[in-house]
Amino acid sequence: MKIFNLKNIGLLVLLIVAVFLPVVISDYWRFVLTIAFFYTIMAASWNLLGGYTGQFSLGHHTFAMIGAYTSTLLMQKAGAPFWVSIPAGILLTMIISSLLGVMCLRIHGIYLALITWAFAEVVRNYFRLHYAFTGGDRGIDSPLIFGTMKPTPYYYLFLGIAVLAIVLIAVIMRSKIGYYLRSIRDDPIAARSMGVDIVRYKIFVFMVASGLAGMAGVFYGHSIGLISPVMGDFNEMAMIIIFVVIGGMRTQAGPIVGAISVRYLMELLRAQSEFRIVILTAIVILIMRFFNGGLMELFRRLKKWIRRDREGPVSAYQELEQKQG
Amino acid sequence: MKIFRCKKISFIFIILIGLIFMIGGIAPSIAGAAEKKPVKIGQMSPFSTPGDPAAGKRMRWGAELAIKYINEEMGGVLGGRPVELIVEDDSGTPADGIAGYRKLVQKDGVVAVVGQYHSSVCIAVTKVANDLGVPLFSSGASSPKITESQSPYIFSIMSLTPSRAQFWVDFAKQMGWKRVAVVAEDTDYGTGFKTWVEKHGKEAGMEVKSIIFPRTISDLTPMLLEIKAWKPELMINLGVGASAYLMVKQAYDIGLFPKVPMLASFAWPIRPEYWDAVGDKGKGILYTSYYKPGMLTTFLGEWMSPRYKKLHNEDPTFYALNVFGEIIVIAQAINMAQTDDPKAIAEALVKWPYLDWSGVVDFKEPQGMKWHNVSPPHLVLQQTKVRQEFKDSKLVWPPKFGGDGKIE
Amino acid sequence: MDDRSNLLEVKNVVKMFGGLRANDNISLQVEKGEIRGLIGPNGSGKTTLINLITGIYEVTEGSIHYYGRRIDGLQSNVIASMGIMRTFQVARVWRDMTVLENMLIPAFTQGLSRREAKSRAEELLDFALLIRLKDKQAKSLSGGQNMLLQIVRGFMHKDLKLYVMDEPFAGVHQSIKGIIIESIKMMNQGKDVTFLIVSHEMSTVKALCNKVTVLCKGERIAEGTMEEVANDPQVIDAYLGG
Amino acid sequence: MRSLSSYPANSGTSKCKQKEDEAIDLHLFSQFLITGIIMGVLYCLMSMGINFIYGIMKVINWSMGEFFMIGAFTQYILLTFLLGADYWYVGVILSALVVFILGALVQRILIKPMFVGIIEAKMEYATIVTISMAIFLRNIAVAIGGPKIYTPPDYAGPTQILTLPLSGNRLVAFIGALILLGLFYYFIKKSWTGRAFQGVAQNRSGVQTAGVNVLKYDMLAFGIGTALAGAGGALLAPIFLVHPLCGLVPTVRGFEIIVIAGLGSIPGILVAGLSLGIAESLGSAFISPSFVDIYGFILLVIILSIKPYGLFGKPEREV
Repeated sequence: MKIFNLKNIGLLVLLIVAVFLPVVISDYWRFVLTIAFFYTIMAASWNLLGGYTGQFSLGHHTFAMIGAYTSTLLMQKAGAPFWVSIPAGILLTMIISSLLGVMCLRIHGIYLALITWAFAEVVRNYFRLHYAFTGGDRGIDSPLIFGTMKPTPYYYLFLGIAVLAIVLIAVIMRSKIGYYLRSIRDDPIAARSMGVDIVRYKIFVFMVASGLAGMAGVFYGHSIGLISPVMGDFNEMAMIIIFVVIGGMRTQAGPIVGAISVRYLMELLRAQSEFRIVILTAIVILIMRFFNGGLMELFRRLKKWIRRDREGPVSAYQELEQKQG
Repeated sequence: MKIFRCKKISFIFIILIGLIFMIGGIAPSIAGAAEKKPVKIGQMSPFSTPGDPAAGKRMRWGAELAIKYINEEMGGVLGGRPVELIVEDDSGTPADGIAGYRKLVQKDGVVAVVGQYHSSVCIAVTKVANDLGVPLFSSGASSPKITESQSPYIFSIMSLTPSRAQFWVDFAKQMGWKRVAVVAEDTDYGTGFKTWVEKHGKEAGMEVKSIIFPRTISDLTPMLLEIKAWKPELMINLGVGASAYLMVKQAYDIGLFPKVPMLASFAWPIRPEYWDAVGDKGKGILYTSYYKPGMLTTFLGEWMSPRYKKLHNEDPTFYALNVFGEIIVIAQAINMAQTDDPKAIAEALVKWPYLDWSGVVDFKEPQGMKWHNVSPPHLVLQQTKVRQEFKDSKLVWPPKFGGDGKIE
Repeated sequence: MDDRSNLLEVKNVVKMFGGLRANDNISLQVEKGEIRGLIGPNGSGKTTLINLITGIYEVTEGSIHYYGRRIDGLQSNVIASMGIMRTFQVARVWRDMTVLENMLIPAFTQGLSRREAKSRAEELLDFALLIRLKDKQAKSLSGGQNMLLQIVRGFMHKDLKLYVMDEPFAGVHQSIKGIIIESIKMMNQGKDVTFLIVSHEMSTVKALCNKVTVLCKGERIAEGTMEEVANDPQVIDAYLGG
Repeated sequence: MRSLSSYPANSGTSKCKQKEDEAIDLHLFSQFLITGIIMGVLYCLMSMGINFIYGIMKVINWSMGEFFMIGAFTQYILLTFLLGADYWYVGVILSALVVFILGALVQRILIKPMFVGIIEAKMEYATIVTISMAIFLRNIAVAIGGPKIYTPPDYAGPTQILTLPLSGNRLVAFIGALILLGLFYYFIKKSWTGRAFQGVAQNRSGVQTAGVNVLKYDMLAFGIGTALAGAGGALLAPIFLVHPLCGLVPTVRGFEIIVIAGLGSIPGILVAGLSLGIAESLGSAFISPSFVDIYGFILLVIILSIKPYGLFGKPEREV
């Protein structure tokens, strides 16, 4: 594959646009985009876990929360500096997620969803109820990593880690591991029979995805300035799913497109705040029901339509016959 | 910081303020400011989950009435410029709150933001307010941490947790109660009060037992059974919404209430929905209020209450009144500052006293949590009959407003 | 130890599902280089036995040996890496992956490099006449093509020793069946791969297998060449008497 | 009128007091136990619906709490505007019927495509769709129902069970839940339709080849499952009050119960429901009532680490 093909050039142009965008937009939009980048990481990493690997976790948001709280509490209660607390937060999420991953190994499908959901609820309740330590519902002040509330540095920070996360996920998906992960989702029994060590890769993907979520959460806390148990609310998980489904599940660009476009839409719909979540969930239901594939599928069909590539797929069987003939 | 409540003094004061306020309204029009561009005021409250949409909606009802009052009765601000309300949702999420505040300030160009309800959001937004310099009003967030930040742009007309807790402890002490039970929800509202009642109660030599329950609870019987076994002399109900009503109902069912008096943390027992929920079981409940009908409120409060009741079929809640009052205070401050520059308005807010629904507000800048905080007075009232109107409630405490210190 | 007699040895295996004995005291020996048929009426426990050998089920009693080493209780991916591949009755291909990707995974798990795996996969696909479909998703293939893909996928294992096939000829088109038989013969003679084939198609089994084992109601009732077995009264009884 | 407390000061010998405490504890304990059992049965109703739907369609309906909420709102509207307080039992039946129709419609429109070959990843589809539906319905209710909390009139006056003074509503709901569970059990075990359901639950494709229209049964099953939740909502309306989030706790408990019990097991539900109710009240009695939401989860984690598919659940045969 050539490095300078059209797709890569397009991505480079997008990146350059993203880097220079803050010059032309206001602080408000910079902040909105910062949050959108946070959700991009969450959505992309959940897509790796729930989309590609089929580990339908409903506790992904909780890892962001654990990361954010670990780092903040370390700084607030133990006086740790950033360079200790941030890696510690990410590390702890990876450890907890791999433990949860081990526990969930023996189960799959709907049980995994139920158990990760239960885990999320326990953690959220803990942070709410142990308020003397965690600040409870009021939340806890998280030291700002750049010492200011101005969004520009955080914009670049989140742009950086989002690109990092996306590249990491892209590398994983293009490596042999990526093949294994997809085979595990598609048919775990066949994968095992063909020699894929599904135990190992399930834990691996759980750890990587949750670690990415933890990283996003840690930086999220340090750029908002205050974290509260709302981070662990089930609504957050639903939002992640909404981003992924609207963008396009099991596509690499889907979560990115989904997170950014839906966050943008949500900002536009601020005036109808009571209905925006209603609208979004209605869109998700419609997409799932009638148009599986989300925005990326729409783009693909558009592209196909523009290229007038309307030749229907030759029946695979016919093709075989032709070859034989 | 302090409101003059004694009738004579405050009556004179109110007239005085009213005069200033009218002059303030007329002055710019005399100066001939001809532009009629609307002045925008923002309200940012929770309107969707995980926030508390019930609170947000009621505050919005108050805010809409305030805008109506300013445009119709006051004739706008700065000599006839109409006021426009821009409503934002913070969904109880700090990040959404920051985004909403930034949008209100940087996109819509509001001169002040009212309606903060969740303490977590309010604390986070205060940090941005420091940068952007647009006044932010906490209308329902009672954490002392908000005003302790001493930000020049944070204002709160709200009884803060420690002072209300102190008031309850004083009340219990005067009634001779030594064992006080606190049943509180796990929000900042509940846990904050639990902490402060325990602290002040201990100082007053009382025994305090407190139980925290999850906000979405539907069965409080286990907590209430434990409270019952502890044999309290007063029980403070720190629920909000459904859980508060459930607590009354279930306490009655297990024989805890009304044997043990129950004190509601704010004036929800005057709502019709309370009586729908609890029926006859709710008789005799004590509640905390900030004014009593018939007591002197300002003409603003008199104007607002009946209209609110007509529109929404219930008495205005404290938060609704509060948002109403705050917007009118902002309008006055705009007139006093004679500009729609937010920083000038913030300065004006501190410089002069203003009139809100209940009396005079005067933001002072002392050290600690009383920074820019105007705390209304506290009263304890009792519903002695089923479906008793607010105005017929029995005033129990304190004596300086005519409370006799007796409960039925 | 004699290598030939010991490639696969199933010793007194019992498998219980709840109260049901799916496999009852089955013993079986497969020699290296053999093409063994495994036949029997429906519900006689053939698929269960295959699932036991490949580690999908755990045996209740008894043991399974491969090259003298016990393999029951091992994870199926470990068993696969020892050189035992299998196919499923209903073709289990990865439907959302392309034909080529389907082929690559067994090679990757055995440590083949990307380039090696790809050239090998293309070679095999070419042989199986699937090469033109290599970039199509597996779910767009016909049932027979999926079965074929599933079978050649197993050949991607770099040192395949034993290939266990569950009904490879069921419901496939005549031309595809030809390719399958051809590939089995080629791998058996060229690469010395041993086959254990479950099938209902007596004529094919007869043409392909030198020895067959007959199961009925979870028990092994006969073993021998097709002619021997066909004349066994027990076997006739099993097929006719039901 | 009283202005001062009549509560006696702490006096008397310590021994005497200790004895008194013990007596109180026993009394308290029995009260906790009774509350636990009552709540346990009420939670069972909820999880029975989830479980039934799962049994037939292998779909978890995450929006069950919202059907509960719709049932409660329907009951409130019926009692306030149509029937009046005395005919609350008619209201319960009508609410269940309304929710049944709604549930069947939802199944027809959203869940059915799973079984006619349109949707590939079934579990994923069902989870995403029902979660979205839950949030959709909840926020619609917030927007329409507004901030108010509604309560239908009481069903019965206060009573007493053994040592526990109890509201009549709770007793009515308890008995109503038992009747509903009994009827449901009878329906499943004895009626022809019920047996067909059992068949579908055990072997879908087998029943289909035997000429039973499985899709029709799916629709019926979804309707019945949601109707159980709707009836629960109507029964519990005066206890849990009626507001957009009133279905939240019953759903959470419902899910805990089915995970503890293992999916697809009816007796398991009863055992798990009761043990959850009791665990909650015992946890409240001996540890702290604040963590009442967490006890169920702890029970769940303990049971899952011993039996990953729940007390009565079995892993499905995969090959």
